[in-house]
Amino acid sequence: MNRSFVRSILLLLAVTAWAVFAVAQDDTTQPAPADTLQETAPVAEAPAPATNVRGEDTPGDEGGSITVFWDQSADDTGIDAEGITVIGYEIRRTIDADNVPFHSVGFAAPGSERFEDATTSDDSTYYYVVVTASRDGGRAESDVIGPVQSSPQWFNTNRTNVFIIGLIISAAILYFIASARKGKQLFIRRIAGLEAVHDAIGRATEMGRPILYIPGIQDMDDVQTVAGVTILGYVARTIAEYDTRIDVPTSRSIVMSTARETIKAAYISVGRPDAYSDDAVHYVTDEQFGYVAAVDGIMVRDKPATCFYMGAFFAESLIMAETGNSIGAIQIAGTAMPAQLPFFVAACDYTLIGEELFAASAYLSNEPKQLGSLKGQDVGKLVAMLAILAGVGLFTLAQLTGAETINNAAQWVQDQFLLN
Amino acid sequence: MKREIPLIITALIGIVFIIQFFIPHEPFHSLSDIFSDWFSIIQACAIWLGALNLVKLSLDKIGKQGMIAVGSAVSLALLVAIFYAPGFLAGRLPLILFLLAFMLMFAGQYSRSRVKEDWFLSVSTVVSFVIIIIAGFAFSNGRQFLEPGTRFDYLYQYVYSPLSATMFAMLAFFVASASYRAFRARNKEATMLLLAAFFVMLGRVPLGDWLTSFMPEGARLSSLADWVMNFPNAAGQRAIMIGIALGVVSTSLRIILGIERSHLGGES
Amino acid sequence: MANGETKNFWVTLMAIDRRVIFLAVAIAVSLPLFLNISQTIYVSPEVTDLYDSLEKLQSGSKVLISFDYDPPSAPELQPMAVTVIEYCFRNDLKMILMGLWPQGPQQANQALETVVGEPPGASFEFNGKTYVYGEDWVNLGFQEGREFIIQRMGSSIAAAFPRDYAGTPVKELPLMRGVSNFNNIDYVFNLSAGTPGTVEWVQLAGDRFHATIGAANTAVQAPMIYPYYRAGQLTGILGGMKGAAEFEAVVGVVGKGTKFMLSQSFAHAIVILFIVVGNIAFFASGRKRRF
Amino acid sequence: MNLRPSTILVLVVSAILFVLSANSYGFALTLAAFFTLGIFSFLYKDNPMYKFCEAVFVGISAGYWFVSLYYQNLLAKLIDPLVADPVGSGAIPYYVVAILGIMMLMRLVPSIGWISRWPLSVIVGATAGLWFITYLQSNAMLQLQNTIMPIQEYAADGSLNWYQSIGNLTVMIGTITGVIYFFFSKEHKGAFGTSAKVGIWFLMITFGASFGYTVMSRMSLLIGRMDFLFGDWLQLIL
Repeated sequence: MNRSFVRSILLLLAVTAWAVFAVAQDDTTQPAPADTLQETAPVAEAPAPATNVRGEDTPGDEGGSITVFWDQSADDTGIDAEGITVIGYEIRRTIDADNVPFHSVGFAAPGSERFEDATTSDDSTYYYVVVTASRDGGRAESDVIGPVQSSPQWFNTNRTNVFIIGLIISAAILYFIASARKGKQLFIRRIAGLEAVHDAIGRATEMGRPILYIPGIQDMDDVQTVAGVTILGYVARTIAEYDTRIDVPTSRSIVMSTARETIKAAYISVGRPDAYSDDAVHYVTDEQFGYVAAVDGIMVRDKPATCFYMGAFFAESLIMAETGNSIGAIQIAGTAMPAQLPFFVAACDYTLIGEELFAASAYLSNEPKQLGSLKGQDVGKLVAMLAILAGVGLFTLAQLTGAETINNAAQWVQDQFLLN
Repeated sequence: MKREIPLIITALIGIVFIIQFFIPHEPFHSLSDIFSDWFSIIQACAIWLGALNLVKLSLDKIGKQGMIAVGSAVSLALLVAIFYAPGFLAGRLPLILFLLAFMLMFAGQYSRSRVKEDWFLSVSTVVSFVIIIIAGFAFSNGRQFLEPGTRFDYLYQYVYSPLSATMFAMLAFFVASASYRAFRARNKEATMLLLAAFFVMLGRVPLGDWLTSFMPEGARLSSLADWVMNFPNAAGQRAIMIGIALGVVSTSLRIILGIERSHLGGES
Repeated sequence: MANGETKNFWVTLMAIDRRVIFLAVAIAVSLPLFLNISQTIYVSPEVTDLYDSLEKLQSGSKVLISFDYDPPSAPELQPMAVTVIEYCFRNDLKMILMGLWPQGPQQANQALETVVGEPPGASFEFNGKTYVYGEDWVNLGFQEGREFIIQRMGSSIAAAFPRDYAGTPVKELPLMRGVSNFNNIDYVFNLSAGTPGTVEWVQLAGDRFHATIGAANTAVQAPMIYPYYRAGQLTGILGGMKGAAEFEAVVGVVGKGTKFMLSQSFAHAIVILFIVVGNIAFFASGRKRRF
Repeated sequence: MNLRPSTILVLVVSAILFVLSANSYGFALTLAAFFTLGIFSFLYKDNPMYKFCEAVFVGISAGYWFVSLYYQNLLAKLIDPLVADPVGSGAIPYYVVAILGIMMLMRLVPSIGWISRWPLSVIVGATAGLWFITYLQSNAMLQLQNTIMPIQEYAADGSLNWYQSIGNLTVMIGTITGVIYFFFSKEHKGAFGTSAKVGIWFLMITFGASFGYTVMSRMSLLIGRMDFLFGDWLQLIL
């Protein structure tokens, strides 16, 4: 049994102790006041009732919900209208129209024509009535409708379009991954800034100074960290050949172990496993500013010739880039955080913008899964561009010509991306 | 065991969340609710892990002298705690257990003092951590620990708030010095960035309208800034959003299908 | 020779100690705090839209206010929080306060205190009316779980927040009795400084559960949020301190947002000055790009 | 650091105990001001006071999360339900997640740290599943749907609304060229290359706007601190 194990057991012991402690403290519970539901007696002139009331099971849900539809009251003509002003609709329901009084389940604003009652039980049937209320206290009941029953569905048909689009993109990604794995060469365009990676490492070697590599401050579940660590693998292969020193401070312990394994693999792949040391990667702290302070300290002390920032960054981006600038390091950054990109673009020598970070990681790693995904994503982008061109073109044409069919076609294109 | 089970868990939970969106029927709804609660609890444990890691790391740095220092600080705090709350010993046994465990940890570290540098800072870190924990668990009315006036709230308002707010406020100075030294019209792209920044910065304060007050209402800097935000900015953000969305979709897919395994710690 | 001297001047200017810049910023920001110059605040459409959407709520409507920020972002967001709470009191809207950031509920309490003038306690008088905790407002506290909390609230708010911030079971609060999920919430107002924040509220509460959302954002976040507003996923945006000042202007309160705008003007002016001087020095010194 | 450890110990402990015991408002403000100035002192140069404040900050914030999460999350969501019903079938998920949570903490022990991959995979799987849908619908589909609109827009009186129409055209061109810039399957040459070039301009304008907003944000934070120092603490601003 090592010491750290004993320590952890003690900690757990303490945690359990708290649990018991805090639960033992009794809670003061307040008595609940009675439900107040006021009934307003119709004193004023009643508005026209809502007509054509329908009720049906809310489609595409998990049950427990009925949607009530109606046509607006004839007096529902806006809040500033002359005469009777409708201030809303009260939806009331009962389980037995003859024997049990109706009770309110909610209100709908003036001008609305539907209400979703999400408090039903799938086991009983309900009767509804829609009460139109006017500002002066007048009320008018619609016809009673029912029985209506709610039930769960097996597929939410409102979301068919999301399903199909998701399926198309997934299929494209999987297809390209499979073909890349079969050895098919997939073309990826040159990415400006990637050549600079090589030069920057060369510069550090010439100057005999270390390289600082920051894989962002997020954990391994963030896509950007994954890309950052992949690019680290490429950088590590190059430095293993040149014998340059690299320093990778991380803010997450899982990133630390992943980065260590990545660098180790790189040293092995160039045939120098003996030159690898775990010291290159070290965990600092999870705390954002504690981490930045430590990294700044490293920069000022070690004066790295080159700094890489590849991953997810927040406010610390500027502090790092500004400190790196002040020590005269070559800086290459890559992130998909839009708010931090301006600082990297302005303060670093090269910046991989947004998705370029992922593309660079695919390009450098040459892994089929990454290259294939990138291709699949490009299919998605192609669909997006075509949809915009087609939709906007058709809409504009429809407006110029006034043709109904073109407008319908444009509407169809647009509806494919509608959410329900 | 080390790899297969995590892969199965990932796939199972990921698929439930996707299916639940399309199939409202049970059991997917309840399953996704349970998994949401799990997420919340495990995430809390992960943050606890971060805090404990920090303490562990600081303890590693503290060394022999620091151990005595922190150990005594904790005992002293305990003594004061007893002094402040006479009923403390009776009602707060678990906390004392925790403190004892803590001190045992120090004792464990005591024998293997290594790095000596920065020990003072590490001591400060650990002591602050312990202080706020004691304040939160023993002196802040249990569950009502957030009520104004508790010790915990006190530490929040007068120590935590100023520290974190000032840390962020320092960025104002860095922004200024970065704009002086780094924001250069080096090429066409950088120039466009600068111009957009220029208009937005002026347009978002009354100063901008004051400078262009000779112009008609709709052509002042604030309207220009609004236009830039609503159209070119929205277009650029949309391009980035669409790109990132596709990136997230493909990575999620790879993770769920077990093609992407880097979160499990490297390949192989 | 003269040429050489000018060059030297620009080179010196470029290498100026950054502490000089720091000092200039500190003065530019502090000085206006002591001045009293009134500025006309132009209200942008996104703020008007947000205000209009709030105006549509009838008295008694339930507004969920999520405080997703911490003290560092308070200078920007706290004035908005104070204004929206005051608005809710004035218009008799019921408030459900919560936070996806741990510090959120405490910021909520501080904002209430600013509006009421004293710690709110279990009940208080405001504008001659008595407000009672649990009936007129509740503070649900904080829950860890990022967007999964919103997802959970979509099926049951009481499951996502079993107890309020003081440990009272949420089911025992009268205000929460008729509230099971987003169907019973009339408006969601989100004060956000990052992740989790507005993006998550839009993606889940808005797009999935059809809640009406208004967003108050730090200025850093705002540009990312504009596309959602353009696309109608948000009723409006309050962006940064300017947004706070505009919101105060439409609601008709004079708060910190308005007060700080002068400092903001000065600060922007000095940053612009730095950029201009920096660029002049850069070109005048004839420095080439460094690679 | 030439101070003897014991001296510093006494200083630190007494200072912090003072914090715990004193509730006086004036003292509290001075304490807050001390930490504010301590951090700002870094702007002059790195110094022990800044380092101390930094160390306190790291410890306090870790402890803050620790306490908050315990009461609001672990106690309310895990322990309460278990105490209320420790044997029913509804308790099973809570036992499972309790075990997963403990597995997470096992990372503190390097030799069995790998077990934390189990709870980690719950986090990763749930995030992947939820994001797959939310990003697809909110960031891709809805944004597309809203880019698809007629370019020309008419005012109420039937005349062309130039402001809006030019804006719509800009949004369309900017979105398409921006997406082209992020298109990796084709070399940026010819008309495609030109479009990509236009795309990068839009991106730069976007970054410029973000930058302008960020400056605004950061300056607000500083204004907030200055207001605290001169207003709340020194009471110089009325």
